[in-house]
Amino acid sequence: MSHAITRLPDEQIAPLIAHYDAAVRARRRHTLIVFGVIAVCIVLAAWMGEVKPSVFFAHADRLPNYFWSITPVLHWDTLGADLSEWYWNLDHWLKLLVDTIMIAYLGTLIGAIGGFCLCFLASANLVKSPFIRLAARRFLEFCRTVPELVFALLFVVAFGLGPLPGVLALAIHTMGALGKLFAEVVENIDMKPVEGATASGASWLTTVRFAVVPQVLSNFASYGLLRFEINVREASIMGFVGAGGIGQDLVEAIRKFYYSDVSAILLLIIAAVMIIDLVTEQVRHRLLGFGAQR
Amino acid sequence: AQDWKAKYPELVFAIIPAENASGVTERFQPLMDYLSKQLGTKVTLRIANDYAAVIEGQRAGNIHIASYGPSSFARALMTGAKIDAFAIEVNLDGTKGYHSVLYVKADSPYKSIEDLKGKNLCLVDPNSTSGNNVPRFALNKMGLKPDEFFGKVVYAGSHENAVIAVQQGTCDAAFNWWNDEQESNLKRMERKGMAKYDDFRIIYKSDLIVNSPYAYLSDMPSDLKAKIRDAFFSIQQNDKGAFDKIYEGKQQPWQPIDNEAYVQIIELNKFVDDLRKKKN
Amino acid sequence: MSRARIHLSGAERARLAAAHPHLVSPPAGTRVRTGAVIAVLAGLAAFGFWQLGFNFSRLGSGIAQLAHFVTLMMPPDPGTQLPLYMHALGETLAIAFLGTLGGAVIAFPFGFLAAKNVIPNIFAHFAVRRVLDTVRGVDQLIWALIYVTVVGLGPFAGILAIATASFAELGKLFSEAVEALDRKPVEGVVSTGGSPVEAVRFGMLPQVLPVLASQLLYYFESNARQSTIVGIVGAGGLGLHLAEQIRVLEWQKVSFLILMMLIMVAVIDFISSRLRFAIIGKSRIG
Amino acid sequence: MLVIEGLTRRFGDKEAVSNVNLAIGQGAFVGVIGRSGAGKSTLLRMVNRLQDPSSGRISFDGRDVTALKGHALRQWRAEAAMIFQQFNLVGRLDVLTNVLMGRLATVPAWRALTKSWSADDRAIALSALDQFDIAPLAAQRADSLSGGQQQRVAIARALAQEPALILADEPIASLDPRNTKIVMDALLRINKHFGITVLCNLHSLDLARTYCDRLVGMAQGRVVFDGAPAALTEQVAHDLYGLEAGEVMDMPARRPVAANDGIPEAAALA
Amino acid sequence: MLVIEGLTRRFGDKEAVSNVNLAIGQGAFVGVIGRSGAGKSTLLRMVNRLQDPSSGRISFDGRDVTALKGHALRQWRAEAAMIFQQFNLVGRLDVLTNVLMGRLATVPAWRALTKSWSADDRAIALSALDQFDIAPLAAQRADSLSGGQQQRVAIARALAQEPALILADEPIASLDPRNTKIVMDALLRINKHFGITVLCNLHSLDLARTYCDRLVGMAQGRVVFDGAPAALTEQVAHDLYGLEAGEVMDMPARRPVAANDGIPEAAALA
Ligand SMILES: Nc1ncnc2c1ncn2[C@@H]1O[C@H](COP(=O)(O)OP(=O)(O)OP(=O)(O)O)[C@@H](O)[C@H]1O
Ligand SMILES: Nc1ncnc2c1ncn2[C@@H]1O[C@H](COP(=O)(O)OP(=O)(O)OP(=O)(O)O)[C@@H](O)[C@H]1O
Ligand SMILES: [Mg+2]
Ligand SMILES: [Mg+2]
Repeated sequence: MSHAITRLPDEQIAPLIAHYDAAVRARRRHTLIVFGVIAVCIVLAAWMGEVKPSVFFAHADRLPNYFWSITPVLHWDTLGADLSEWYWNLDHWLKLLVDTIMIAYLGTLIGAIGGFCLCFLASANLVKSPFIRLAARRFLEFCRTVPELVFALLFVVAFGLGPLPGVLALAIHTMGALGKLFAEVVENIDMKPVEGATASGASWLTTVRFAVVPQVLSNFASYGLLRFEINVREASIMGFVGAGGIGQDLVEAIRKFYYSDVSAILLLIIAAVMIIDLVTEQVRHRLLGFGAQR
Repeated sequence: AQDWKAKYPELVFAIIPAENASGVTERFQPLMDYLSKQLGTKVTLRIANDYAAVIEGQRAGNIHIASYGPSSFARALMTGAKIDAFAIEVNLDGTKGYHSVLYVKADSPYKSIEDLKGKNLCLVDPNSTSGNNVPRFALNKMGLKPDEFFGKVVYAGSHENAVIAVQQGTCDAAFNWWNDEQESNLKRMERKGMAKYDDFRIIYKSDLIVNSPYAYLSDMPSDLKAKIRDAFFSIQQNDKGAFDKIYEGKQQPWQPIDNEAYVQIIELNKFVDDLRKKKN
Repeated sequence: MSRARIHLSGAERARLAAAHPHLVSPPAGTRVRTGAVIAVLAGLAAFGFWQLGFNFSRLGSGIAQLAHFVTLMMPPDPGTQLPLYMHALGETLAIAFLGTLGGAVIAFPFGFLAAKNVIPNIFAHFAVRRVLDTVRGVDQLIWALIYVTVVGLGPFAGILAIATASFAELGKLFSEAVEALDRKPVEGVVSTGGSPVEAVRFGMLPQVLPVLASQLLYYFESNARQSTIVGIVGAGGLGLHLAEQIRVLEWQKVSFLILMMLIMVAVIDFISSRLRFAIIGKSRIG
Repeated sequence: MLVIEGLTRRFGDKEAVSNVNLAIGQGAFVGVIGRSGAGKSTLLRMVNRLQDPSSGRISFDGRDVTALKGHALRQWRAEAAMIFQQFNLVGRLDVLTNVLMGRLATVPAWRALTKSWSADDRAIALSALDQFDIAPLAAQRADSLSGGQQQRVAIARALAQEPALILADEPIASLDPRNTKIVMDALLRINKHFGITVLCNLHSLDLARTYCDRLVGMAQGRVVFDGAPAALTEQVAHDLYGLEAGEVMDMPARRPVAANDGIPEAAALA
Repeated sequence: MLVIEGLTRRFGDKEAVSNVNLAIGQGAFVGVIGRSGAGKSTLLRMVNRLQDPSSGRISFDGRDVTALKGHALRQWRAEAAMIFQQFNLVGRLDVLTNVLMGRLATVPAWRALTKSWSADDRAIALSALDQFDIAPLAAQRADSLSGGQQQRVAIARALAQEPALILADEPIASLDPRNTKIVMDALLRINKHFGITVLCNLHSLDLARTYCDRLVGMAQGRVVFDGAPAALTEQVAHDLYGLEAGEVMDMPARRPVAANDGIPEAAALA
């Protein structure tokens, strides 16, 4: 009993295959066109961007050089002394690291609250009025398009030096970026609960509160956490407005070629990124109910 | 003897836009065309926003000629880049440098640095020659420890920010760059409607800081280097337009220079480097 | 007219209260938890304000200053530099495009390698994630410097630096998308005798592709906006001009450049939402 | 008394519901039957005002429902409780909160937004759950329940609205036979106990015959049958469904006679 | 001949399946019944080796299935085709490709990964679809089909595996009554026509009685009943489900006697 299927005679198969192939061919043509366009874009961009792979491969051996040069020499027998020499400024750097994280935290928090409030107004499935929706969308777009640099500069002039302009600039950018992502999440929700709430007489606000927020909260949190990590790194470029943070010291070390400082600070930042990644991964998995999924 | 042409089919000329420069591409392109013609090799202009990139590029031999700020050139020498300064910018009055000045508000009572004890001081950023290194060096010479003498020492982030900080009262005094009565950061801010020149008063002016040099790789063939120098110093005769385009008539022709002239700046950098580990 | 009024007698109330005490009287548990989370978030914020030495007194007077600044920006005007800016725009787009694409191509396999449901081995998972963390943790300026030593100044170095940065971020995002996949189709493929590679190819790939595509498009947009790395290593993208014009206080040019970026992003946004829709396709359910 | 006059709804060119006239008395259990696409859901959704009519009028106890707006509309929706095929619960909220959502129209906004329900509302929600034997599940997440339990939660939510009318849109289509019985019994109980009108879309003729006092048959947006279940002959069913009557009836009660009969394609095979 | 000896599977402390012994002859249609959580799914998944047994042995025609690995394991999975409650199709792939998944175990990897299926494989897949009247849908995306159609695609995929054994895990639980009939008839047809053994988890006793030759009842991981459908008395059903027998049976044929009987809580309500 080897066969579980009675094969149709070829005459009968042929038209079925033909029909299938015709349908697939249309789709494939579509795909080919897309790939064709992408290929053309690549060629154009490579020309514009002066891409020379041969140069890259000819000198690829220089890739690790920088890392070699910043690696300090540690001797086993004087390890303690060498380490404390390497991390001579640890207290200060740790304080800067905390500053950086706080700047990122405040920026993320304020931005996320703003994005949270605006994203519902920007969602096509919740707001019928195209005017409100477009206004919200354009505003979010504006917030994330104008570079942080510009905002930071304006705020420095307005609010004076210190971390405030940095935090505000980060917050505005975060609001724009998160607002867009949040709105996309909201547009992908299951509308059945929304209908359920509406049908029982809930107002717009309560519908959002009960039928939408519970559905999106975990996604929002995971986007927010991701943004936090990005902002921790971004907060470093806020240094130029006097916002301080570890990034400023790192850039100074790079520019003044204090090699051992570069590696010391770099390791601190990498450690911070790893810790944040580990923590956010845990939180995300808990939110996704990853453990429960079997 | 021109076998270097095979080895250098293209020369890269790197520029870091100075603090007060705009339209760098437009202004330097004629110079590239001129050099290409004079050297018979294509000279490509690259503008980098960070001199660390230029220094690394020169160390790797990817950048053949570069213009530097004085401090960053000194830094390049200190990190072992094999480069030689060969030309220096000259001001209209024939001097070859600029100054770091200390501004206070015109209506404030401060007359000298001593009056500023316990007040807030704005520096520019830790990398700025006129906005940080020279001031610290000078204060040190006066026997003052900035972090003890002043109430607070703040990095403003840019020369403009430093001026604004004084205007707003965040700082009582700020260091800034200053060429002469005609050209300084404050003058430029006045032209843009951001500050009034007469609102401020200078209470200290530093020694001359040597102007920016042009430097090339030491390992290049000597006849190539000679050709480059020739091209630079004969530009006034061969292509005055190209030169004027760069400085808009605010500078005299380049003059020869060598690394010797920057020893003092290297000293300055070393002084600042030493400060760092003592500071905390 | 009758409505289904639910009148509860005292006895009935008492019975319910006795049977479900934790429900009739407000449940403290979740409320306390929510309250605690909010308190912690707010407390951290307060600590942040204190740690950073915030000065709120300026907030009010600053707004007026801000308005003055905005007037300096009006109207947007490129001066004589429009052609230059257009060229910069093209360069920015080219760099962002290749950088994002290059990063995504490398990130693609990592997305699977770093996903727990593809490589269940904890050590492998841990190692791959930490590699991505490290690459993300190394400052962009450093990547830029490294590529300058390899390929010299120019847009190519910018592309490589952007590709590296995008690789690490997209790798993380991809892996999270893969972890959030629906397990059922994968099981369907395995149950027919498909190999693990085939399970990934047929069970996972079609599911993640739309998600990856939308993240890719978002990164393209974001890379086009942030051309800091590009400026550092000597490609004259829009960001470089912007920084320059800010430095020389040409506010009208600044606002013109911002306007250009706004339009660029709006166009990218429009095209990418079209593309995303085409990739996701119209699925009729129910 | 629910009165529907000349009710029509167009989607583009298509009339999903055309010129429906119905008068439904207090306390009736009315089944709406018909093929897929006949317009059953659209009819019910218009009564709750989830969809607006293109023309026509709905009135309830003399009040014009079609003209309502804002607060009054929300009050009406609370009165006309809707039960959906897919339950339309919020899966991530607990069962009690889902039921409490039935009270939203009567609760001040600040209370709702902060979830500080009054003790009264809680007691009502809990007693609604208790009536369907699922009060012990009150603290669980709604999506952790089985289909039948979820639908009972949805009915409890409807009950918490203290409705004057229940609109049930194929409430048992996603349920297995056992849960079907539980849910239909629950609806019947509400109908009899409170004397509340129930308007219920059903796919299954057998069920409609079992539970309803009156059947309304729809085809292509029109009402083509309106009468007691007994009046629904095989012939009418045939017209309604345009199919062999046997096909619309539910599962066969016995095993297909001979296996081979079950394979009409057998001839085409090998 | 499928032989299961002492099969046990533990999750943590819990024995989902404990010491199950069964011998199932060629061509049987066996229904596995039992409450939710009884271990039905786990049993079937172990046979396909989607889950590994904690102890015990499964053998098929003398071959030890429990010991298989790598290529041989994949071959076995192809032989023991699985049909899932949620269909487990790849929604974004077209129907034909989904059916071709059934050929993966016999197709060289490069062919599969590049989707260059041989003409033979395509013909087989199309024939399988054609048997369930859905060959014209071959080019559509799987997630654009209705539930009943999707389950038929899943069965076609199983057939394309040319299996010796079909394992169906509640194949009709997400389907409406009409599609239920279509799908169960399809399984029956395969069973009778090709003589392929079918092992099918079912919730509904009526269905199990209608279609199966033999029923296996499970409770708390153990087999508590094994015999012909006729031997399944009300009493056994009671034991199996731990409930009133009436409750596990399907829909009542007639209307509940008196509505008030359905409202035991009536007294408690005002
Ligand atoms: N929002 C809508 N937009 C366009 N057409 C719609 C919409 N809602 C319903 N229709 C169409 O109106 C007709 C009636 O739909 P309706 O859902 O009321 O039918 P139904 O009797 O409930 O069918 P089913 O048994 O499938 O639920 C159908 O042809 C449907 O395609
Ligand atoms: N991967 C797993 N991890 C932990 N426990 C599991 C796992 N799979 C099954 N179980 C547990 O094993 C028991 C048997 O589950 P199984 O899914 O086999 O039951 P079932 O008879 O198929 O029930 P249902 O009718 O609900 O599908 C249940 O208590 C279940 O919670
Ligand atoms: Mg409907
Ligand atoms: Mg199961």
